[in-house]
Amino acid sequence: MTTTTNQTINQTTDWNALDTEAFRLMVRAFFEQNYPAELRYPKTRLRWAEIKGWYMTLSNKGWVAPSWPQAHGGMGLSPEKLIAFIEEQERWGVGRAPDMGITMIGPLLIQYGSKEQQQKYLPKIIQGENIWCQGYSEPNAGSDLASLRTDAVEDGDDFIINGQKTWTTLAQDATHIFFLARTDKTVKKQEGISFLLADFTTPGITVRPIRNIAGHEEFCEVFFENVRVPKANLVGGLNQGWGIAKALLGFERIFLGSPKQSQYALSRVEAAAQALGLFGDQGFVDRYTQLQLDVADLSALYVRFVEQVKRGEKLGPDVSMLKVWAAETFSRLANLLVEITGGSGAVAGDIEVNGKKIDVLTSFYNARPATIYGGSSEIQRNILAASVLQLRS
Amino acid sequence: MTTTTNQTINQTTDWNALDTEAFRLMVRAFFEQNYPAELRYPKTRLRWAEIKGWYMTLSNKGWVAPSWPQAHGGMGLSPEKLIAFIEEQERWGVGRAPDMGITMIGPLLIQYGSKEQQQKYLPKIIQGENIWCQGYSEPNAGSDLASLRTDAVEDGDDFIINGQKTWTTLAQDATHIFFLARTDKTVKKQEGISFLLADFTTPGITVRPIRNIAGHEEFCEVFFENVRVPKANLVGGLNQGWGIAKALLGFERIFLGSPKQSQYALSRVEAAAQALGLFGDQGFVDRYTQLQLDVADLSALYVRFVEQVKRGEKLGPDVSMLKVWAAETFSRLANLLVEITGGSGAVAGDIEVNGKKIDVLTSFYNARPATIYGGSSEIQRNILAASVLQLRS
Amino acid sequence: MNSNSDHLDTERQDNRRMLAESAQTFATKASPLTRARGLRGSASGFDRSFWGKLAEQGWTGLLIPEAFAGYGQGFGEMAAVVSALATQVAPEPVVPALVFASRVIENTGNGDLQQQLLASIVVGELIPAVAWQEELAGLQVNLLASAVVTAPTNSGIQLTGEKHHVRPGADCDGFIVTAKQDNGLSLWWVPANAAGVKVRSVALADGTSESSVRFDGVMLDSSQSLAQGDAAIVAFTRAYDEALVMTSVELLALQQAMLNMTLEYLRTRVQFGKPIGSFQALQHRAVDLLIQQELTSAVLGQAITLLDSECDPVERSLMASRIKARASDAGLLLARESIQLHGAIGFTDEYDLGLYVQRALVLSAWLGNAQMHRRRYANLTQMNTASV
Amino acid sequence: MNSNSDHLDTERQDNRRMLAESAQTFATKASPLTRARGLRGSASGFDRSFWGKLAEQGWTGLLIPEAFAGYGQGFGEMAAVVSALATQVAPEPVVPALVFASRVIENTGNGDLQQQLLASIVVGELIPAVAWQEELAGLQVNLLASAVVTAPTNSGIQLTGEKHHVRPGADCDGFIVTAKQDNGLSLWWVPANAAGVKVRSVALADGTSESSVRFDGVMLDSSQSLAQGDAAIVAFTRAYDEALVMTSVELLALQQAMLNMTLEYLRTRVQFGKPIGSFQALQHRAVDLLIQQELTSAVLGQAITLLDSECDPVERSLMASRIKARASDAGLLLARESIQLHGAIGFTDEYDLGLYVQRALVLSAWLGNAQMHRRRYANLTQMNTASV
Repeated sequence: MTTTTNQTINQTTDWNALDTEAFRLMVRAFFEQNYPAELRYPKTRLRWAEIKGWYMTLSNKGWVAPSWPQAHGGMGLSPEKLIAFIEEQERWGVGRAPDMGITMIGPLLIQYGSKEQQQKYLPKIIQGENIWCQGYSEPNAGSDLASLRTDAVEDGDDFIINGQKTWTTLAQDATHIFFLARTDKTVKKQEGISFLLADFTTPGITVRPIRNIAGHEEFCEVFFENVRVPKANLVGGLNQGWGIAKALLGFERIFLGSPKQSQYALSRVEAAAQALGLFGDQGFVDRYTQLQLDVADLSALYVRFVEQVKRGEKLGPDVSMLKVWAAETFSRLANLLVEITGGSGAVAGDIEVNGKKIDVLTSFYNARPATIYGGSSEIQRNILAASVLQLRS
Repeated sequence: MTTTTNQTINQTTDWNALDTEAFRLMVRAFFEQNYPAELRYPKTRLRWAEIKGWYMTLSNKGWVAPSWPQAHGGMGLSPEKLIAFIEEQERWGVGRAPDMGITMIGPLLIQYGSKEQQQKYLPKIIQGENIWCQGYSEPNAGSDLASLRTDAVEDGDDFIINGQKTWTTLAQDATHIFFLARTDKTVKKQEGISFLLADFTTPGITVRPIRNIAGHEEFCEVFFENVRVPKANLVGGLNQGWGIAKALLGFERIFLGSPKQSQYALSRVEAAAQALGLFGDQGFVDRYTQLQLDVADLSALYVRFVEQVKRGEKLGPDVSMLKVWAAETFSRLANLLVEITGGSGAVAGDIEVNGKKIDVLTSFYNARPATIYGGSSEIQRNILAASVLQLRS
Repeated sequence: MNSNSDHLDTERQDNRRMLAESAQTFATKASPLTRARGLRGSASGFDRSFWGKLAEQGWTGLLIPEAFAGYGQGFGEMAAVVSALATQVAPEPVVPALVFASRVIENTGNGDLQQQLLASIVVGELIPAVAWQEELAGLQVNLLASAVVTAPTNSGIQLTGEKHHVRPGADCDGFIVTAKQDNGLSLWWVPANAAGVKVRSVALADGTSESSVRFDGVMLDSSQSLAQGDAAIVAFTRAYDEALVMTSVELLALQQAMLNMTLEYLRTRVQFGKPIGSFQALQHRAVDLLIQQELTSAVLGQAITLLDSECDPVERSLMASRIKARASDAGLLLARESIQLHGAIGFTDEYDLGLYVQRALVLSAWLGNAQMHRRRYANLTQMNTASV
Repeated sequence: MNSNSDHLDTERQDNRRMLAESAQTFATKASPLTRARGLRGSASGFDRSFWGKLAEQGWTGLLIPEAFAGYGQGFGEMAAVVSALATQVAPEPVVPALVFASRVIENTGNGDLQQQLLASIVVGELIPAVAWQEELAGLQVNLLASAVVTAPTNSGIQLTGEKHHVRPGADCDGFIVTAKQDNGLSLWWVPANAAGVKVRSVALADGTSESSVRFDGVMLDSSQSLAQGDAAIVAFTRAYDEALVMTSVELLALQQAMLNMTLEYLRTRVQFGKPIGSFQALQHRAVDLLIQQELTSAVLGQAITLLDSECDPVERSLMASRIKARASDAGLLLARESIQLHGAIGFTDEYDLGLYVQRALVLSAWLGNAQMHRRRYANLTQMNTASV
């Protein structure tokens, strides 16, 4: 890996000085020229083996951490530039790498980590040597995350960890995990939680992939059995974990409400309908148009929040409405796709509709976690009711 | 009023000995020959002045109290016969008279009333001399009926009543009211309630009609200001009111879930669609068919509960699902009617669609209370969740 | 398209904000809900003297260019006024007369007539209406005229036929009539008192009225012609689309008023020992109303910006139908659900919620309801032409 | 119509209850969910030896008249068996072979062929399938054949074309093929191993398969003809409608299984210190699922009674499409909402909910989904004829 030289060069470029449109076109051209065609618009999350090449391409270019400060090897993009960067990724159908290092633990260490932690971990994220995953959820702590039970007991210079994490995205590809553990059982449940880091080579850690009903293994269980984690791996102070984890909820939340997933599903419905000759069927056209406008109006709402971020304003709890509408619009589109393909609506894999290949059930399956992960539609509605509508429970 | 002779004759007829089909045809013929044509399918509740003639016709025939025992001047119908009787009313569009005397207080006095109360009140209900209304709801006791505040304080041989009832159906046409009042404030709220009767000529009672947004006055407020009600008007024991009121929830509850209102709205949609030539519009036909099947399937569910009643079984809390589906199907039909009539969908009163008269907003307005009164859809869902699904709050 | 609002200069943004505030202050004071309530079912359904106050505020000429003695403001400014009045359920035909009719006139080419009509509108003397809609046929909006035709006679041109859903339904001074002519559509100015004009007023749910207007061989001369052929279609379609967006402004204001009343009720109404707004099922339904309101608001922001910019007519029509569809559906949903979440009280006439509900019924239907505008959107997408 | 069940004599009602109980006992024991899980994606997707057990139970001949060595039971009895197996997600093609195909054969007139096929079905040796569906075109179900035609040749009759969505998709012994002929529809029996038959198996969501079957000039002789013309339409339509109702029986069983699992989860899963089933928003959604399940159940009761009575063919088709529409929509709704109410666990393969969800996906699509059956219902209502 000979990335260092390149990075040093790029770290000095002031991307924010560029006109946003010029920046956008530059990024677009790079994606179009360099992103592997066969990986465009992946139907499921890509595995590290598939996307590693692209990660390293970005790393070599110095573009792998667009949001990080240049001092740490990032591009130091302003919110406006960062949004353009991500919009161009979505536009070209660039797949998500296992990006917890870039989007989550990196920024967190930059803000709360010690110098030693920063020096130890950040370069290896940039270089693609360490792949991180996030250990928050547990079997009995899903929507109610604060009730987590994974135990961290002090023992000399270490914590001894026992417990289980679940729904850990792509843990089977990770080298490290950042996670929440209970370090004090005597206080209110949010107050006894610490934020820790662990290397997967530490004895006592087991990773078990979970197969989903679509037949994919995007998520894992991670088991900790008497795992020794050095106290040096504590981030931001004992029992401060809950606040730190919450602080990570930055403006990236709007991407949970991006219209891209719905737009892609709409394009699948359109393709199927064209192949089936349904645009002459008023019954179909009525329903298609309604969903088409649901997607268009989702985009308008999305733009409103994006503008807010661009103006440098913080996102409020109202951004939750974006995720609710995005996920549920996507789900309605997936239902329509199943419906119009009739008997083929239950076929696994691609179907051929009058010569056109369409994967019907991918949207149906993808729509299921869309309303569950990242805060289920129910949790988002709770947030909106309490924090926006001032309706107290 | 020369009703007595007829009644005596009819009271001896054993209607239940007739074949149900023969009974049905007999009832049908009577309705068709005697019910005033101009009152068929009334759009709103009929006032006493409008329906009195019909009430007296039934009274003279001995048919005004189909469910009461013959000993009290009723027809003594079995559930099966009673359902046939009511179905024929619905089939012919026979309007509801102010019928709280027949359907509510009559059966209640027969079951819980004293001999004196029965003798004093029942004949006058049969003869159309007393018109009753029901005073349950209060401004602060709607869905939460048990929190009612109307006060009944013992004073010698009387109770002195102070308080206010609301949503009292057609109180402006009534001569008497049966109502719930608090007789003990020191116990749990359901346990301190008594069931009382009052004559509207008693000093201190004021009735004020409430106009609804459709411009009608179906409901009233009833104010009690130091009203003296004799203790003889207490039904079923002091502080026993809650149990008595609940006991009134008999199998008549299924009529809250009758498909007739939806069937009528469907016929309005059909008429409008015919006039507008919409049966060649696949978009309309798709939505029409879906609602048509919602109504048809409602009927199937209704029949299932009717069969249960006919077999002499008690209705369980699951009957609530009938009311939810009936009211919400009706509401969806009302929405469709507004939608297909376009610019005319906001016109007050009848509109003429290519020569055909259609009252669009009547269904829209009627659909509003349908999901509120008689236990709102939300309360019905609470009941179903708790008592059928065993989901505890 | 959506970024124009970013580039609005700060001064204009400030002015717009001040206008919105002063419009709201005026409307709240001069048009309390009791006024709206009292005018329901009255002869004209609105108050001509109040119209004079609107003229005093300069709002009757707000959109009209300075060349016609108006104030030459944009739709962003007009929206501020429209929204404030809608919040008070003011029954005056602001959008029908000052947007729809006024903009048709402004978009057409008859200089003398145009000048004269616009000048009278600015000072508040003239309340015009557009008479364009004919017998309902199917779920499409049809901007072309067919029933009303003009036939040259010895003495001039004759107008015959009937128009429906004309707002204001009474106390209106004249009509812009769409008519079929050999060369396509034509637009005519017909004073309300012209011989052969018969106005039949029809009561609407909100206590205002619309009218069906018969033209029985009304004699016209060329001085009454506003536009012919393609020019007529372009002028009419543009004004129609602008009226759709401004009607959506009213619908959003109604949505907000209904949601606010409902939230207030949910927070304060106690049943089973706690505010009913603490019940999760009701909370989630309120959230769904919020989402619809905010979708309306987000799309409306883009639509107003578009109206104030140079844009492709088809793009404008697509946006106008799109926002009218969303605003109408959301308006009706808010209306139904607000009543449901209130329970019985929400259905009573004396409670103010009904004022908003009834107005929402009227405005969601006016100029074509949600379903009709989704179909127009679909047709425009397929045809990609501005002619319908 | 609906009152027939009242008049079922008590003995038959008792027998039916006993059959339902014994079928459920058998299914639970002989076909645990682990069996269904293990067979997913296997060569045939089901277990031929289990078919033998069904034959031992007498269920392969349950519907077949005694004249054909069957047990001559009604659809009420068949429903008890179908439901019990569906509850266990048994992958065997009971409805495709023992209702759809078997009833086509029974409804047709070729005595020898009929006798021979039915006898083999009764003993569990023959698993037939109906090959009728062609390339999808629009949202209608089309019971008439077009792609497959028979042409008389020197040596006999030739069958050419392709059929889709044939269940079972593998390990099937022969096909009843609908074909277009001069005199309308014709029905043919084609053994799976006949020359020119090419079966392409397609994996379905639930781990079973369907097939696309090509007939490349398959030679037929008249002994393979099951029915021609109107008789073919009548026989086929009736069996199709019966299969719709019995598929709805399966869908109801799946709905009940999903709702039960979901309720159990809601009662026991604790978050925020209480069972999630105590949250009102989730309670109300569970109630909506209950209502859909009970609507399915109520209509299904009427539909089964109708199948077991003499009735007008159009009435039967209307009822069959009506129940398939309700059962399919409710099945999909239950599937989606059950996953949602479970949260992440509901989406995992190792949790049993997915077995029901995937089967519901397959059965709601099979023989036409809800939307297609609503359209068939509308067409039948308008045409009032039994031919489609």
